[in-house]
Amino acid sequence: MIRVQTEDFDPGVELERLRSRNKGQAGAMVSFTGLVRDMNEGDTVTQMTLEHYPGMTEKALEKIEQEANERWELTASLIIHRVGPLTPNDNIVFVAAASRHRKQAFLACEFMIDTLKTNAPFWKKESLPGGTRWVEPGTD
Amino acid sequence: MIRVQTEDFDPGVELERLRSRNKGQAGAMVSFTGLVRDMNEGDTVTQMTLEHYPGMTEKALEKIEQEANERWELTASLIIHRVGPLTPNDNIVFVAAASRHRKQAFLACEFMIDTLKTNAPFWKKESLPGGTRWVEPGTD
Amino acid sequence: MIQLRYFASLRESLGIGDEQIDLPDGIHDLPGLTRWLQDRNETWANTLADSRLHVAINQEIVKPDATVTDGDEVAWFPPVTGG
Amino acid sequence: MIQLRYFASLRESLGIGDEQIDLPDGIHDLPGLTRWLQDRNETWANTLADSRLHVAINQEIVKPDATVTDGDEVAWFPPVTGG
Repeated sequence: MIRVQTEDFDPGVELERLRSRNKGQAGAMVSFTGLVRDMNEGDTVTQMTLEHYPGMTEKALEKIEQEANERWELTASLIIHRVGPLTPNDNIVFVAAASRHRKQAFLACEFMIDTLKTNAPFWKKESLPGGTRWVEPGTD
Repeated sequence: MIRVQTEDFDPGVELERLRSRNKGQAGAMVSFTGLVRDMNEGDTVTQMTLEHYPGMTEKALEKIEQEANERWELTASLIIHRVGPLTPNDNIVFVAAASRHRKQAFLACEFMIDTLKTNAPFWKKESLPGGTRWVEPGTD
Repeated sequence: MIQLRYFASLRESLGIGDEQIDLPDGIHDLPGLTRWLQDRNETWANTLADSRLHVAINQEIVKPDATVTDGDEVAWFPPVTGG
Repeated sequence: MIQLRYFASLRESLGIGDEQIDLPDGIHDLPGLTRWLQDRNETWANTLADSRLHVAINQEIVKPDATVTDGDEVAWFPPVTGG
């Protein structure tokens, strides 16, 4: 399942949903939570705004999740990404994979977040004390 | 932090605690949750009992967490392991690592659960419809 | 008609997020369409000259020599930074 | 006195989880102590002969030739299966 939303999400609720759907089949759940950091490239970050490409974003996330499910045997998977204005320590992204085997869950979760970072149309703009700037790829 | 307990734990509460302690420093939290599976080696599992070596268990988990913190730059880490009787889909173990960088969080989390599986003195006994058996290493 | 979209720093540089235009006569591919837009003025010429830009047609990333057809949605954007 | 502990399948085979004994005369290392315990009867002889067993002294895994000293806690157990 994938979701793109302005509202916050609760990793605990999402993991519990994955677990209750699981009914004893999976032995392993791996999750990644991405948070807004208060520093980037040595500068204090006071706010961050996430822009995206509505429509293409959902397609890109669905494709990433589908590829993960083709490559690894997952019993469940999930990608949630927030958009809009965020402040330091806010949740940005949540990726989770459940599998019978832990190695598969780790590989799938890491693949989904790595691929999301390079393939999904999101852009971060930071507010610093001296103004705003678009985040450069690979710096955050 | 490490904990060995008979009570259940809530991965959401644990992740939220990690996040609230974090205060914007870490950009990445990775968690692993281990669950009781309802099948092992082709047999239906109705219950599982976790035995451990009190005292040595805590030392072993502390050593694993310490080594992870020496090898990777973590802002927080956590290992929780349950003992006693459990049923399918119950939480067994929770391992989490927070870091500025996601690769470090993934490596540390996977290292901790992999090392726990081979080094921490826990033993699983399964109840099957036909009786009980001790789990063989590497089968579950 | 084709739908053109610009995102993030590109949207800010061009001062526009999206527009609908008739597919210009004689334009059949991405290089042609990009040159046609660059002819608008120096800002467009410079902004679209950035070799790091990505282009999606109908919400799929395409190669630089992709074909453009009437009805397409064409989007330009800088490298993505989500996650 | 030394404290001896047995876990999991080993505890069940031996029918005992822990015991305190005086360090037997002439016993200074793990091979000696293990042989002394195996001399108790056939069950002990067979159960402690399993080459996959691990031994911890004072709650740290040790090598098969480790030294045993008065006051030690010595534990035998099968390969661990937690996580």
